[in-house]
Amino acid sequence: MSKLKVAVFKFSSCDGCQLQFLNLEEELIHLIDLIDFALFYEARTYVEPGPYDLSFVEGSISTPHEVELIKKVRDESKVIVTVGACATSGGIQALRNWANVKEFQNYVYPRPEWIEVLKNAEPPSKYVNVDYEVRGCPASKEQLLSFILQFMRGKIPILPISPLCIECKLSGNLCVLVVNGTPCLGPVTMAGCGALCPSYGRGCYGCYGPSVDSRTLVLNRRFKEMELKPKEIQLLFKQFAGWSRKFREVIEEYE
Amino acid sequence: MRSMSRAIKVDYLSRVEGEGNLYVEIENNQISKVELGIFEAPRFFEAFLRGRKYVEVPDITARICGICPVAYIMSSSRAIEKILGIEVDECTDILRRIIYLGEWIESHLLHVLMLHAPDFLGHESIIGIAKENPDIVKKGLKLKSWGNSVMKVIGGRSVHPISCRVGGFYRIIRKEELETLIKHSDVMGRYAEDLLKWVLTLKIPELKRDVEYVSLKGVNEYPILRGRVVSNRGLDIAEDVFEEYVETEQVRYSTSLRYRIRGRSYYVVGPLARYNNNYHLLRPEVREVIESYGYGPQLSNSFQSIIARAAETYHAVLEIKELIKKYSEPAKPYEEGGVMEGVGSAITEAPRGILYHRYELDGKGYVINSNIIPPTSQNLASIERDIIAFNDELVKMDLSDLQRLAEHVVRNYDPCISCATHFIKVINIKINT
Amino acid sequence: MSLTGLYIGHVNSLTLIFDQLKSLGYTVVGYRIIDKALRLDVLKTTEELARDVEDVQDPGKYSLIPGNFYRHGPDSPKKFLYPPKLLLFKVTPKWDVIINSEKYEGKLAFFGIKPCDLASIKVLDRVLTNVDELYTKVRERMAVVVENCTSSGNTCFCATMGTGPRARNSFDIAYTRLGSKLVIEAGSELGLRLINQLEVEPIDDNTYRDFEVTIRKAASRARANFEIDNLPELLELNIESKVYWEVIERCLGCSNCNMVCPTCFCFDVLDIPKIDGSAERVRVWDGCLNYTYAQVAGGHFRPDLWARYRHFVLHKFAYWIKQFGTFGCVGCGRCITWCPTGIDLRETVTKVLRGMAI
Amino acid sequence: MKRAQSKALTPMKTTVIKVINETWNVKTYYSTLPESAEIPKPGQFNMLYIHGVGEVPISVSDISNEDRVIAHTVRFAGSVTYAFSTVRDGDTLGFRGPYGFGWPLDLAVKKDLLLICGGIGLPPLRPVIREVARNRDLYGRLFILYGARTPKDLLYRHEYVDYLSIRDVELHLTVDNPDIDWRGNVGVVTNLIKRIEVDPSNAYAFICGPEIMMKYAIKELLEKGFRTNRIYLSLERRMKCGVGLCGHCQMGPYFVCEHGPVFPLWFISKYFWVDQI
Ligand SMILES: Cc1cc2nc3c(=O)[nH]c(=O)nc-3n(C[C@H](O)[C@H](O)[C@H](O)COP(=O)(O)OP(=O)(O)OC[C@H]3O[C@@H](n4cnc5c(N)ncnc54)[C@H](O)[C@@H]3O)c2cc1C
Ligand code: SF4
Ligand code: SF4
Ligand code: SF4
Repeated sequence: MSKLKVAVFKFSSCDGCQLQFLNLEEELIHLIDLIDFALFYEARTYVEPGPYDLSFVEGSISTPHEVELIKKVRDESKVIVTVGACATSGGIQALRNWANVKEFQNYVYPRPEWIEVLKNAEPPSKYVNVDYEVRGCPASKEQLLSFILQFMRGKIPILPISPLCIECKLSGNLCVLVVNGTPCLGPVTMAGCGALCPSYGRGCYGCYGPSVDSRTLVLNRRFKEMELKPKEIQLLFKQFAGWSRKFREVIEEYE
Repeated sequence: MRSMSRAIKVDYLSRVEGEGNLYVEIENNQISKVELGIFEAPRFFEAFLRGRKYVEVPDITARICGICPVAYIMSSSRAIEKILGIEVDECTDILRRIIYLGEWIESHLLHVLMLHAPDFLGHESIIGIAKENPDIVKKGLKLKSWGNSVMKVIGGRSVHPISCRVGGFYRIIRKEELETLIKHSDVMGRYAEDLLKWVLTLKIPELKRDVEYVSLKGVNEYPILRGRVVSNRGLDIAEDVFEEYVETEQVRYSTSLRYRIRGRSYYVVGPLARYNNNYHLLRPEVREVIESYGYGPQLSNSFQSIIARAAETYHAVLEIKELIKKYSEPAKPYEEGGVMEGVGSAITEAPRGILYHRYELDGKGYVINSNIIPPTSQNLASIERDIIAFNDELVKMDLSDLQRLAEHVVRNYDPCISCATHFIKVINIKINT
Repeated sequence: MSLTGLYIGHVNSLTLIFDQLKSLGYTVVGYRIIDKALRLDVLKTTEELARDVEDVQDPGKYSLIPGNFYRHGPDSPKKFLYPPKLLLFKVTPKWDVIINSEKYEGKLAFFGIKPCDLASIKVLDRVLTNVDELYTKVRERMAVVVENCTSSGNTCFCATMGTGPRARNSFDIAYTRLGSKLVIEAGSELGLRLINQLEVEPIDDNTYRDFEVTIRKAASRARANFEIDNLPELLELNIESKVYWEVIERCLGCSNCNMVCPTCFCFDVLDIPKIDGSAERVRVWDGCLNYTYAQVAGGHFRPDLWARYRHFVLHKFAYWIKQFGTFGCVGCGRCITWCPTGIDLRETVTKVLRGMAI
Repeated sequence: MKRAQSKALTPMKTTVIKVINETWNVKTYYSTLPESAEIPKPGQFNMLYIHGVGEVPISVSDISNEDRVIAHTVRFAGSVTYAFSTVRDGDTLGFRGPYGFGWPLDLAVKKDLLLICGGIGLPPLRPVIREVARNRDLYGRLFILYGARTPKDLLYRHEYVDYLSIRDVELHLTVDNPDIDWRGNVGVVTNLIKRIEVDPSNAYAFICGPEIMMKYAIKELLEKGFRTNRIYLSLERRMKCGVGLCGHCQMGPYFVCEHGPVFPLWFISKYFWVDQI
């Protein structure tokens, strides 16, 4: 069987997600026997031209140049997998989407007129058809590996889509919400990290974005009962996956 | 007649963190133009930090860079702690140093082995080295993975750790959790020593250029979390006044700012600077190896940065082991501090060099203003100057060699473009074609 | 069933029982304080057992305060008998199926668990004995030392479910702490053997009266506003109740209730391909409140949360009887305490019944 | 309700000996039954496992007692079934089963048989057709009503001649969306029930298909005068174990895997009509 031809593309992002491929370390040696990283700027100089069997896309689309590029990536890829919060919901840079871009540009740039950015930072799925998502900020390296291994077996890869609370209990964590009254986004956030934050005694900040059937408005009501201030509730949802539809529903209540 | 002018353009710099390009133009046997272009999209961090609560800042700024998130967490936490009047206790400080050193190991290994070494050996990626010398690659990857475990044990995960916060950590990290790391530390020490020795045998190009090396100055230990800002040309200032001593500069072809010492010139930050300014603070075991290979307290060119990185890696492994022994669980996981308005700034040593953060908070603990000066942007101008210093060799080379060498020079600095571009006053440019 | 009737001894002799269990080779599991809660954990000495605390449980809230009687935390015996994650088997690249056999080792003793916890084991017995290998094996050589509840918590309703606050059977030892006095009885050969090492005497009138009043008082608080007679029929007759719609206005669909329930047994199976070409199958807890629970390729049997919540309630109080001849609920109240929004199962059931205007 | 013993979730091995392309998204896999497995009865199902991919419940779609060869017909519907598209002859599969109760053929002796199937509902009934063909005199008339979405989705097309050669048989096909070559019925399969002339007091109806289709079919049958103990249906739910343990397949108090998948209507009717039960 010929090796899977894999590409790793980067858009507006911190590089953390693609770094996770390199963080596979020991598995990496075996992995490159199974797949061929045909394009991976961070890791190698040589670039094999497309088409690619599997393209991993990190980052959100935030400039006109990136819009063109993602379309090209689509044309060259049989399967596109968006990786990480940036690529699945816009990521941290999508926080600017609520703001007045003009004002942002003036605040940040001495020469705002040179700036060529889109009003919104959006996930690639806004512009092209995306086949799969791997969530998280960053995506977990275990999930990335699992995705590849499942894909290679001819399976439609399955990653968990249920709420984090299930994982939290499976890991034996103490619920920070019930015990400490700490606001936690776990009940509305997609599992996948192993409930890291609660295991370190803090509430989940939602970096995996909404779970399937995520009931953010119910959690919002709960937070109000806990006498959190509107601004605090808003900031909780307005983090790394804030631009996802479900989290937005709460954020916009307070805009 | 053929034109005497030629140019190379590297559209996507590979084996660097982030997206940049390089343009070198040669006219009449003289390099007439070197442009290290950064076309990474601006991400407006300073703009959306306004209005965020101070506790969120470390988590948010961590997302500027997935390769050195701990550096962002530490610089921002320390800057904010200054405003809130928090002094963390010794145990917390030890934990911070351990996780930070873990990041050094992880980041240095990434660069030394995966990004940089291929240049010295004529490979296009680590795969080439793996074929030639599987042993060193195996050891290197084990080390990198150990660095990641150090971060994982303390931080929950290595990219964007979740346990660190302003004032300390979200929960007490148990001594026995750390002790799981000690098990392998002796082996890791040996691997790191082997890696350093291997690096010391690499054929390292000559390059003479007079540069100012800026780093923190350690007092009793090799600097990481704090220290005065010093240079080999007599700079010696407190972190709080750093901004007054540097001036910013813009170029049209880059989305990243550049920095120079006010009234002087460009400078270099990073492992090389740290090494040159603090050699005596490296662990004796490390210095011994270095000296047995004929190197000493001063490394003179940017190609030798790989030595500094390997030396720091070995140092970090030894240091982590000591620190874990010294660690005892603190009484409480973090200091609360009093919320008040004010300005605070801090510098820590990111793997790529000094990382400056300044924040202004209002009375309720929300950010009003901020400024972040990441290491890579401070190095950009020097990278170009290094290439120009190679003028005589470069002009004689054919295009592909020229390109290879020029790229090698860029990679000497382990530029992290994600960091460089996040920040204030970015200019977007059209790339020369 | 009690083999001895009630005896009295001194609370200090609990340590003796504990130590005997250890010396008989049991891995002893009991409640200990970890972080800010009582957790079921393997204990080396009685020192590790939680003491001088009380758990305050309310819908969606849990805390520990100084006190001298406690009930439980988020864990239940299920954690040890039917673990949250269990490797079923591995398949090598060459297709050899390697069954995970290490899982059957050891003798387990629960020490100081409460009558509702014991009741949950009895429920699991019906569901899993001779069906789940691990469970069956561990259960065969398991000991239970149960502590009767002298004070019930705010989310307890064992008295309604008939499972507490006093354990009636299926224990090796049952004891009750009354100040420094220990009221104790044995329910098995092992229990006799354990008591045999203590200094005990038959219970006297006064102590018995004290005991009886204490238990009765605890029972009077551990009640829900419904009775279990005819409960299965009544719930099924009102299967279309709109109360389920109302409840889910507060429900997050997070499955915490399923996870902390000491009898919820549903599981999912994960397939984990390995880089060396082998593969693992791992069993993990799943719950009926979870969206994917009844989802199938190209369809969904319970897409709406009210239907999943209804299934939870009906399974516990109606279907379970038909399936296993017992209720699926033991009245421990964990699902009420550990629900992040504090949904009260007792209230739901009461409301559904009231909706029938009987 | 009685609980079966020993419910090991570890598979036995079986080798695929023949793969037949049925339609664009359905294939049939013939394999030898593992030695220790019982021969499945029509309507029973097995759990098939692909190495590292996952396990799915699949009905047995053909049974040959003599050489212990059985068939499974799989539609590529989701994650695991999709991976079946790459399974070839010679491949090893994991096998557990047979599970559940099959069709009550013993009750149907001397009675007319009405088979109503939609889509991937035909495979579990195919062994019934085979059984009637083999023991023709045991049963009354045989009606096969089968509907698919499009003519391209009709399963076992090459076998219809065989079906028609069975004595006293009626085969009625229908599709939702015809193509230009289609000359048969158009519309849902339940429409066909009206046309069948059968004495409900001397017949059994076996239904298998999407739940919504089964509901309409049942309504037709009841209107025709079928009693609820003469209507049997095969239910489908999410399944992870196949042995009444994982809980997913519950419909009301019934574990579809263990107490079904074939149920007489009267037995489940209390729950069957309840929305999202
Ligand atoms: C008793 C029974 C007999 C069946 N017989 C056949 C048959 O002969 N041919 C055929 O093609 N299909 C049959 N199915 C349906 C088949 O099992 C599903 O299409 C298959 O499980 C889908 O799995 P998936 O991984 O491809 O889908 P996904 O949607 O990716 O499902 C993931 C997992 O959920 C479970 N699951 C999802 N859908 C179903 C479902 N419909 N039924 C049970 N579990 C499900 C499985 O455990 C599956 O592995 C039968 C189902 C049942 C219950
Ligand atoms: S999702 Fe998070 S980790 Fe990944 S690239 Fe974006 S900011 Fe970095
Ligand atoms: S800590 Fe958060 S994720 Fe965990 S159970 Fe509680 S609410 Fe859910
Ligand atoms: S617990 Fe939440 S915020 Fe923390 S790592 Fe997991 S998904 Fe991200």
